[in-house]
Amino acid sequence: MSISKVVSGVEEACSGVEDGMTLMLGGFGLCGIPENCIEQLVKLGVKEVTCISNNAGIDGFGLGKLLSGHQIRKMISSYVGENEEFERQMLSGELEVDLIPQGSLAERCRAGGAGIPAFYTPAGYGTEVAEGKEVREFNGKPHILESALTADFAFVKAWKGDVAGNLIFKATARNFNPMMAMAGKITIAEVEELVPVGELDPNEIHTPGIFVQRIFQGLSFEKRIEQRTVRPLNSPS
Amino acid sequence: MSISKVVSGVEEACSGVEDGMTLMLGGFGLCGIPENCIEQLVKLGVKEVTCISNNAGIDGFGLGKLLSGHQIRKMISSYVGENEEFERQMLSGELEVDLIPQGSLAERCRAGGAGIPAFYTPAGYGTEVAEGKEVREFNGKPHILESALTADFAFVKAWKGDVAGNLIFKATARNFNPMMAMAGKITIAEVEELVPVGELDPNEIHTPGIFVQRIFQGLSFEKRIEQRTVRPLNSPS
Amino acid sequence: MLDKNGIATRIAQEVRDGWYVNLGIGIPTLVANHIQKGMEVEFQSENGILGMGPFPIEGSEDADLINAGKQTITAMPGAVYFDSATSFAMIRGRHVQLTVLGAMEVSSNGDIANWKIPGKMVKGMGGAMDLVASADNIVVAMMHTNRAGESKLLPTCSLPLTGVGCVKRVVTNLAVLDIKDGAFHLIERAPGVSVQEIIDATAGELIVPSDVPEMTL
Amino acid sequence: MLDKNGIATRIAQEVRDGWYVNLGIGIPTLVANHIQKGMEVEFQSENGILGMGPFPIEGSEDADLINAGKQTITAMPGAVYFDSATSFAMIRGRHVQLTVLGAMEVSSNGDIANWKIPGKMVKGMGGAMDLVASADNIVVAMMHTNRAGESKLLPTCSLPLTGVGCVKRVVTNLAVLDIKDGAFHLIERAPGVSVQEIIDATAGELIVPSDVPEMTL
Repeated sequence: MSISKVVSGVEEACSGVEDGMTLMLGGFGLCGIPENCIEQLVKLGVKEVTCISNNAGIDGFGLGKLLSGHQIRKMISSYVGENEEFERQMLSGELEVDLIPQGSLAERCRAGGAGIPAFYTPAGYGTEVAEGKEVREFNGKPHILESALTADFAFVKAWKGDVAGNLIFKATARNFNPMMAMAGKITIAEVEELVPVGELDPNEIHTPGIFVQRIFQGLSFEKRIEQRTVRPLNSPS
Repeated sequence: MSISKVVSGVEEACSGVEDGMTLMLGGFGLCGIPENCIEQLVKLGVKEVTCISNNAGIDGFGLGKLLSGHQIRKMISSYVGENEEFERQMLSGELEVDLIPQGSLAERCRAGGAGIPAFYTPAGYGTEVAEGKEVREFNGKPHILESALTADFAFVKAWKGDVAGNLIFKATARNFNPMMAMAGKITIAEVEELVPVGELDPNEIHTPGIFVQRIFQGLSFEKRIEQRTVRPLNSPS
Repeated sequence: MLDKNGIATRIAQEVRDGWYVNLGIGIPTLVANHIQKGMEVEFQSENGILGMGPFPIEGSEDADLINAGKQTITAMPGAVYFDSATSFAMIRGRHVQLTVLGAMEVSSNGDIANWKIPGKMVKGMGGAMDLVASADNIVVAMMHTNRAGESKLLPTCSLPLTGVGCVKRVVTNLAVLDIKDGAFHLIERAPGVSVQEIIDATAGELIVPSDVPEMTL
Repeated sequence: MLDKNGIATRIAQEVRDGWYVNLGIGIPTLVANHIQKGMEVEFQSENGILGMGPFPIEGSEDADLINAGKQTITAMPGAVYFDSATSFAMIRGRHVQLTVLGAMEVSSNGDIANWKIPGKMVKGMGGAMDLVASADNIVVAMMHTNRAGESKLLPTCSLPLTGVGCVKRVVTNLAVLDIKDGAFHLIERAPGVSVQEIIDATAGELIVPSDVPEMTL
């Protein structure tokens, strides 16, 4: 009999999040971010948290909301443009920032979830990123040792999810969500559509429910677009 | 415009395989093995190959066929029971065998395809598997350093595949196939159903076509069952 | 004294609501049949399924749907398939709460040997080394003695190891034993088995409390 | 002298049939518009798509379908979506044949800087460090000089590096240059640009052959 992960809503989902914790948040830019949980974190007013997220949202949306409330002590990200308040807090020293290559960030989350404490990658060799890290040559090429990342809570956003916590993401909204789901001690999934067990094809699931501790039907997803680029009707592709 | 990977059949697919090469073969037991390509390797009579495969087939089927023709110099596997000829060749020293933990085998293939030359794992610490390998403690627990595996050719078997080389596997026939597809310098996919591009949902693909160099419609899949376990009709589940 | 199903029945009592469980080949596989009704438990098979169900109805078996013992199986509602790297990410990453596996030898410091008899039998470790290196709860299911009547609970393993210091609990046809501080601790006797029989069949150091309850099955 | 589209047109000539190509933000993105018709090429965007198509028809844009520049896009027939770990497995594992990206500075030994101006601008490296550390073919697309008129082709980079010794070719508004043996090698002039103009705009060591053909676009 499958293990139910359903909680009543975002309040129950986010219970237990405390000041000073390390949180992972899925998404790339504003695409595939856990909007409901971010709202709740703002409401809860948790402080001094470390956020692991590829980006930091934009001013006034996504993680930008936590930033403007000075709730974040440290960000671990790969790209933090598009956010003036972020830049201000970083340059003034209010916010600690650890910038790491995007591929290393993804792989470090996966490693954290997969019980691999460390691995070697060529990314960042010879740059600031390599400072203080072990360098070793493999096949005549220098690599640096990167360590696993885990989090007290991981917040992910999926398209469909079932009661057992199995998740399917849509298009490029998948991005960091599957790895962060693996790496959270407690992983919370908010989904656009929550379905009974048996409705998802077991062959089509992206994140197995074993990685998810709590799941709920998200509400009023805004799904904001950062760069709306279009071509006119009847234009050649 | 998508990149076509289609070849005419198993002969063209296996062209370029030479004596002494390292080959990866997907499958777990006889489930999800590249039957057509194995037949062709027997026909080609390539010798002294190193085979990386979780299992070694059974007497007279799967890799057992390459074994009985003494085509294999070395096997890299995790479990090789169910095969008397294998055991005979190994104990007599005709066949070199490198047994490694199943999870390390899967991860080493993935690492090979993902440009990660080495990683740490707790599996095998304190056992024969750790002999000659670096040991390092992380979080107070000893881990061993495992290196990436790659192959000159990787042979995988999928359920559906499209012209661009995108693959979908069925149920537990997925097993090692996706990681080996990543780790082959040339990856050959034989599929039960070859479809035009656009027929597979881009959200449901297990192995992106970028990892596949050649694809063809496989013929007369036997899909033998090793342990046929059933319960009678009307039995309680 | 327990038969194989008895051992499996006793091990099923170790399973807690909400746990993901990996069952090895042999006696461990039988544990699935003895889980308390209504309990939310999912079985992982390391070849790539979570939510493994019973054997298929005759005629509906599918060559593409097997467990780690290569047996044809079914999938329960809510099941999911995945590749071997993801499967061992679950195991190595400690997402599976309980591992039950067989053994040829277990030592009083928690070492386990179950994959090789030098010069005689080399089937390979399969997923066992990953499982024992990572699981928080490892229960060994085995006969207390081998076919020659020799104890399989030893001061040190004589066979090549599968893992070191990892086994927490052993359930045999004679007893339930915990391993801690370098010794076996007798926890329960199998029905009709005396403490002396267990002492006689255990080669490794055995701590016997004053009261050793009989299992309730 | 080339404009941005001119640079993109010239870089499109570097693309070979059957290649997977990653295009960075800015000028590199434009390369997609200039690929020779009928060529089998697929564009990878590191946020998780292979087979990226043009921008969507107005009104059909999807917040869940974007490229690494966060622009709404479409998917071509044969496209596939994947997670970020798989995306960088493709990149790190050298399955992508060509990477085109912008730069603030390039040095004559192939170093590149494009992610940080200390004390002023820190947007982060995004996927650039993974891309330059692994790609076999890295082409930099940029203006030859910055807004202050200073050369961006230097003996050594002054800004924090993105990667070391990795850039093979640079295409600017003035020229195509290869990097080898610690120097820039002038390969082609942009239409109407003299060799002397290129020499004047290049701060790093520049090797000029006796004949420097003009680009054919």
